[in-house]
Amino acid sequence: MTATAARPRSFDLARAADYAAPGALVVVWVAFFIATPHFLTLSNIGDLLVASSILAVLALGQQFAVVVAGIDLSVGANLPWAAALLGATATAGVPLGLAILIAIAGSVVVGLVNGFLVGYLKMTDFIVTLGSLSVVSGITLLLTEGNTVAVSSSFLQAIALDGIGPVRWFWLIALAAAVLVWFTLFRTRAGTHLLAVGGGSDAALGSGIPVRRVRLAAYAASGLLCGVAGVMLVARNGGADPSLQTNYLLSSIAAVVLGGSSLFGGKASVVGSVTGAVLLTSLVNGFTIIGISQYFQTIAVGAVVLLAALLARFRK
Amino acid sequence: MTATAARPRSFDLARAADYAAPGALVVVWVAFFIATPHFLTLSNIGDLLVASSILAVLALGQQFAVVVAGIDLSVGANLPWAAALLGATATAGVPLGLAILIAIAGSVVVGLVNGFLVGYLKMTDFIVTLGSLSVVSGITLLLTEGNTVAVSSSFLQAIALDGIGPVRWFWLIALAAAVLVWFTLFRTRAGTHLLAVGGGSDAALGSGIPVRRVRLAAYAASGLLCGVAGVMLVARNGGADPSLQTNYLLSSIAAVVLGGSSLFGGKASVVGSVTGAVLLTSLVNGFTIIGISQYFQTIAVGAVVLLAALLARFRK
Amino acid sequence: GRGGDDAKQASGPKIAIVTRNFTNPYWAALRDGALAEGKQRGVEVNVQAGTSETDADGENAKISTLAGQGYDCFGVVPVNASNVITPLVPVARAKKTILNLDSQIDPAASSAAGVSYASFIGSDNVAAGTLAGQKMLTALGGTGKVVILQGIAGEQNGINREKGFTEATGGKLDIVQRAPADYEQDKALQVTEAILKAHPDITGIFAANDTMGLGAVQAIKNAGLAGKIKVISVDGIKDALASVKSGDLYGTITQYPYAEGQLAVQACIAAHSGKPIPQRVVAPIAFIDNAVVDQQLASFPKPFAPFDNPLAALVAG
Amino acid sequence: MTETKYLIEARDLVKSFDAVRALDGLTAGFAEGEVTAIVGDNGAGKSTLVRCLTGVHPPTEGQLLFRGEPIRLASPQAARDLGIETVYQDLGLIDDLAVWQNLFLNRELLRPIPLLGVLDRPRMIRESRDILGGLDVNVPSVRTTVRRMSGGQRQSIAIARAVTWGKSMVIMDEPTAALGVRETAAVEKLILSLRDRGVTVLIISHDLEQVMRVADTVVVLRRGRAVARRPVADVTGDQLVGLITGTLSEAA
Amino acid sequence: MTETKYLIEARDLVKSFDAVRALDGLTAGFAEGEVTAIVGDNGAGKSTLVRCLTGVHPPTEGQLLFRGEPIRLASPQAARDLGIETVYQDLGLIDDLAVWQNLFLNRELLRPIPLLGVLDRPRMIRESRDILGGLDVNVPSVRTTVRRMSGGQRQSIAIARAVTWGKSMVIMDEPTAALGVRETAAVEKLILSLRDRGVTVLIISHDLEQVMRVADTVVVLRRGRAVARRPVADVTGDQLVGLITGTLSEAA
Ligand SMILES: Nc1ncnc2c1ncn2[C@@H]1O[C@H](COP(=O)(O)OP(=O)(O)OP(=O)(O)O)[C@@H](O)[C@H]1O
Ligand SMILES: Nc1ncnc2c1ncn2[C@@H]1O[C@H](COP(=O)(O)OP(=O)(O)OP(=O)(O)O)[C@@H](O)[C@H]1O
Ligand SMILES: O[C@@H]1[C@@H](O)[C@H](O)OC[C@H]1O
Ligand SMILES: [Mg+2]
Ligand SMILES: [Mg+2]
Repeated sequence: MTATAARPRSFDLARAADYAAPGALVVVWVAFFIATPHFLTLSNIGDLLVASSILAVLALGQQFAVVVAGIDLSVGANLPWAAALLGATATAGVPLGLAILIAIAGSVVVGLVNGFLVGYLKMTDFIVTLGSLSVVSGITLLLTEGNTVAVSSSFLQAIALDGIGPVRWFWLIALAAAVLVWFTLFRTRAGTHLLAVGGGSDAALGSGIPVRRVRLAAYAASGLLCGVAGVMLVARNGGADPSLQTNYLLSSIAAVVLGGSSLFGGKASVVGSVTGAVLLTSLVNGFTIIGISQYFQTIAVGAVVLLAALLARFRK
Repeated sequence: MTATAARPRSFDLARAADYAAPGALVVVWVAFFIATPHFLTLSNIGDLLVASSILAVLALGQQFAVVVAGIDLSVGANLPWAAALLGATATAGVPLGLAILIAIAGSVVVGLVNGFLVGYLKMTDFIVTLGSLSVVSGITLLLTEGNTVAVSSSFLQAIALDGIGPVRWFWLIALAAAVLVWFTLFRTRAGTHLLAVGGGSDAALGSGIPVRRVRLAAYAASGLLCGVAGVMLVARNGGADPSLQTNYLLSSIAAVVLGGSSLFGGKASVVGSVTGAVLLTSLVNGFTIIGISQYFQTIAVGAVVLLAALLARFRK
Repeated sequence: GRGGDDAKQASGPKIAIVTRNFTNPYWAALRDGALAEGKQRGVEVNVQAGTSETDADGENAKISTLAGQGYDCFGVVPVNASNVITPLVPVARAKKTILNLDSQIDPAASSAAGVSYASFIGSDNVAAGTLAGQKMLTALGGTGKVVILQGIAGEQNGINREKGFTEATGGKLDIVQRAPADYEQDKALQVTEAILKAHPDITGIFAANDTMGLGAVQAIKNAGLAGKIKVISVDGIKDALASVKSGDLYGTITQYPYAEGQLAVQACIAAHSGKPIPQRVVAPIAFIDNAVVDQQLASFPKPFAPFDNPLAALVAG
Repeated sequence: MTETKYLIEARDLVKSFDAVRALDGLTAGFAEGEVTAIVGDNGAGKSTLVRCLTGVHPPTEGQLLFRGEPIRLASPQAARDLGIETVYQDLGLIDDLAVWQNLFLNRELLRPIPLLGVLDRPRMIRESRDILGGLDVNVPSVRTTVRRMSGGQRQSIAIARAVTWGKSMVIMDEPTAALGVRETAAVEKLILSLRDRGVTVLIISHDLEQVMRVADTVVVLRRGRAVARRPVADVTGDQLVGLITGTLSEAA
Repeated sequence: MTETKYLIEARDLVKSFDAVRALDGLTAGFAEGEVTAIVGDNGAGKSTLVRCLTGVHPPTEGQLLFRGEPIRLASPQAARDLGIETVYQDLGLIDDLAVWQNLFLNRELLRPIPLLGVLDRPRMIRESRDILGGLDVNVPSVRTTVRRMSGGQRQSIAIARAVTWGKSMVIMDEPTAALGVRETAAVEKLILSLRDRGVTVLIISHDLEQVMRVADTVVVLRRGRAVARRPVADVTGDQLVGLITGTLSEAA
């Protein structure tokens, strides 16, 4: 008997996870829509998506670490590091384009170091990236002496505010990142190897995949996207804040996990991660518009995260 | 041929991990001893161990979540929650002993909820505890209206400062917790089941172990120890601060991982986790005494964490 | 003196100062002021900190560590009203001088624990909030809708500032929303954006610190409402001054942490030489708007206007 | 069929996984005190049947009877409570636990201290050595974790565990697949001695000669259904192959 | 021994794991173009030998020769580069990847776009169907992940992969342990056709009849040493059993 060819594609369970986060997002949006007329307006959703873009790009980076069964805690420091590099170089008179490249390169270096320690020295991902979180944060503070650095560039400001017609640049950056990551993971050989290393590193090694190099690449990719997010952060805030971004760190992992990826590796969902990022950002946005108080907002955000996870759990 | 009986015990690889963190600790202590005469004094080591106790108890709790291949992020909020409960009840005139029990019970409840969601509803540990981190933090803030509650109890203060002769109460509490956790994990049936569930939940289920209940118990135990740590925190801080303790959250996981436990579950090292906690605390203490600047301190702490992990990696 | 011998007096006190963190420019300025003053007066000053605004126990560990290291004088900025009391007990028992810096430590709990402070040197955060409220009233012509951006939940200085602002504007300004932004620029930006959707008609924002103020200003610019909404925040960090100068931020209440740091060192020296120091030294606060920002920038991080320093005479020479 | 007394019986069992019907209306009984072999192609549904019989999977449709009474097995523990022990195809060992811990998993021997559940480690270690010694199993030490053991060593441990605890029935899913000649012979001897002790045995095997050697009855599965049930004495190896592949057909 | 031309040869190989010497001075050669079977008790060191031959484990001591030349296999990729493919005892499949992805793992077919490494998915899916069809393997769909496949289905996929890519040598560690009658016959046919194509085959098996059916030469391992090497034609099953268990002894 030969392999039965024609099974409906929908059987592919791994893909179902892609639709849990979007489902939760729809529920949340509808709830906010019912609660306030100010939520589902073109302008608010536009801004909301812009606000989500940074977290989305960060989550896409985190996705690389997670897919090889790792975790990248260093984003909490790598993000302000890229921002500070951009701030410091731009302030020192380096042409903006070059400054942006330096910032991104700086983040890639952090990713490479993480990847080297995890991949080649086989150190535990959690500790490696926690250690580099601390080291990089210290270096950033040294660089800036703890001060925020203002970067007034009309180019960066335009990126944060403008777009092509109604389509904002930030959306396009996040979209481009998502498409690229999706393509890399699911349509290239490198992606297959990332999934294989995360799914079973012994088996991957046995098939000749250079497991160490693949791990290195995963963390480097996380660093790269973190650098891009850092530049976006500067564009949006008009400057660089050197302090640790624990929020972004936890949220980036949360977005990936809400999106349906397993922290045990081997599975990835690009749509999921991006939607996870939009979902988390929507909560802050929606609850702020509704105007619920500080303490209740904290409770509500947590409760919705739990509900979304529950929804994801009971997906088909 | 019958099972060869007499193999040297040292072959038991799992135990080797126990000695990596102590090894790193010795190296760090010796380094500080060489750097400054003020480090390895009786009084400083005494204080250092007191300062480590809260983190150690917290790490022992985290150990339970980690051993079942989980993670408990909620400690960041559960800790202030216990503290706030103690503060609120003590202020309201509840006798101190009862107030302490209420505080610990409150933390156990958080653990039970986490455990229910993870064990029975099979939701992802990371998201569940991240969600409850937020929810519990909000409830704590509501309870205290955001204010710090001073608890001036000479009993609690004595616990934080005094002891039996040179032996401080805090050490004894941490030691008792460690012995209990060690005994539970390695000398009771419950412990075997925890290790089994973490080592392979399908196999554990197949052997009839009530996997869901074991997971529930793991998170409840994490909550319990978190409650104890919360009471210690109040004793040491003279009151309850309702704000989120992200530091403790990351450090408790770091201590467990530095101690040699795998985040993929099934392995535990009590000695390791406690030493991990002492190690992390020693770094801050030592660098403070040496008086290196804060930013360099941040870098140095990260670097030493990386080195310790490297050492653990190259253990026998 | 407190049994201090003359030789020690000549060498000056060893001073330890512990604050919350150095990632907030505010505390970095306090450190710089203390270190500069120590250098100028030739005394040893060690400034340490925890890791965040709410790292109560991290700060405690620093105090405990330093307590055993032979410092003569401790200046402590608490994270909250009670966290530093217990670790200070051994310091008090050793009869070292303790100064309470910046934020008030609970007096009742302190005396119950046997800890007393030679002096409180700090600014009044309720007063800062009140001043901000008054300036906001003036800026808006006495009426209008405003929003408050709150700091990290549970952080006491922010709570006090909010309180002062609310009292000062009560019955006059309509506070349409109090929104948490965690002392973070990016979060303040995001939150302000959302608020502008629900309340496009607000004319003022009070941010509990400058970092959030900068985020709010950015959101207002992004929404094309520059000039229509006045933002006042607290701290007087350099970036905020620059923003005031460029006309984005309406004003900032500067609290001079740098001066606080200097005062702390002066108080330690005075106490060490046995001079009685005042129970309470209120560090200056000032409202910096476009009118005085140049002066302030010129004298940064010191106050641009002289203030009444009761310690100056004690350490003169 | 004659009126055999079944220990456990499946009626019209269906088990679907999404689009796949692994069991498709299977009816079969396993006679008390006998050795029954289940044979069938890869993917025929043998392991799925085992998992239904032992409470791992709830069946999508159909019924199970134990000693003639309808039962619902809510969990593997429920099956264990009936005295049914299983060697799963994936063995069900915990890699990071020692051999003795795996042998006594969820059957831990406790010290006579009430409530605390304190392990009697020396006794379990001692008894583990006896159990493995009795089964002729060659492992470096019962104190070693099973992680790096050879395929055969692992299988032997899993079998030893089931045999030790199975009171009414022992189910083995391809128990000798990874075993050497000598170990295989030992397991076969064991199966017969289980039967002599009155324990019902269910064994899945692709080795038809083994089936002929140890089983009393053979049940043939094809595509999720039981297509034949025959006393081993009445069937030849070639006939079995025909029944498995479907070239020979018969109502169950 | 006559002067056989060995494709790969192990000389005085030692492999220790802490206290355990899994290989203890093993010397054996595998003749080019022949089917060699390795037999031995559980724990004799067969899988460890395979892992040394394929670059997974660096040997503790001793030497490997490939076509008479000393080699060091730094990684599994190095063995693959020599045209050696392996079916490991644990199969080496990635559970969350689809059947076709596993078949083409690290052998992905790419579209003719330079540098990017873009997968040619349709072609790999198509060829996967052909490969499995040719081997008579019954899987629900090549697009399904292998996670929930039956033991036999998984083994078939692993074998199909090795056979497809093995140019000079295919090593199979107990390849038919989980296979049904029909599938086993298919694999045995395959082994013979590999030999006909000039591919050297190394097969580990506990099924001595199978060994007699497919192998040219049999190597017996006992406690980490090769204790005998015999042409299959010259040996009986009983003799083999004797060599394995050690009741019959002979220098290799
Ligand atoms: N959990 C599951 N999810 C999806 N499909 C499954 C699952 N378990 C089994 N299947 C499918 O059900 C069918 C029967 O599988 P089963 O494991 O029962 O076969 P088997 O008869 O034991 O085969 P083998 O002899 O190869 O072990 C197979 O097609 C398999 O892919
Ligand atoms: N990675 C390892 N770490 C420790 N011990 C090992 C490791 N791999 C194998 N061993 C030990 O080496 C010995 C030989 O194992 P190996 O897997 O080579 O046996 P085998 O001949 O393949 O047995 P089987 O027929 O059961 O598969 C066994 O005692 C096993 O426990
Ligand atoms: O910036 C703030 C500072 O002004 C205050 O005193 O404490 C809280 C800080 O975040
Ligand atoms: Mg099966
Ligand atoms: Mg083997």
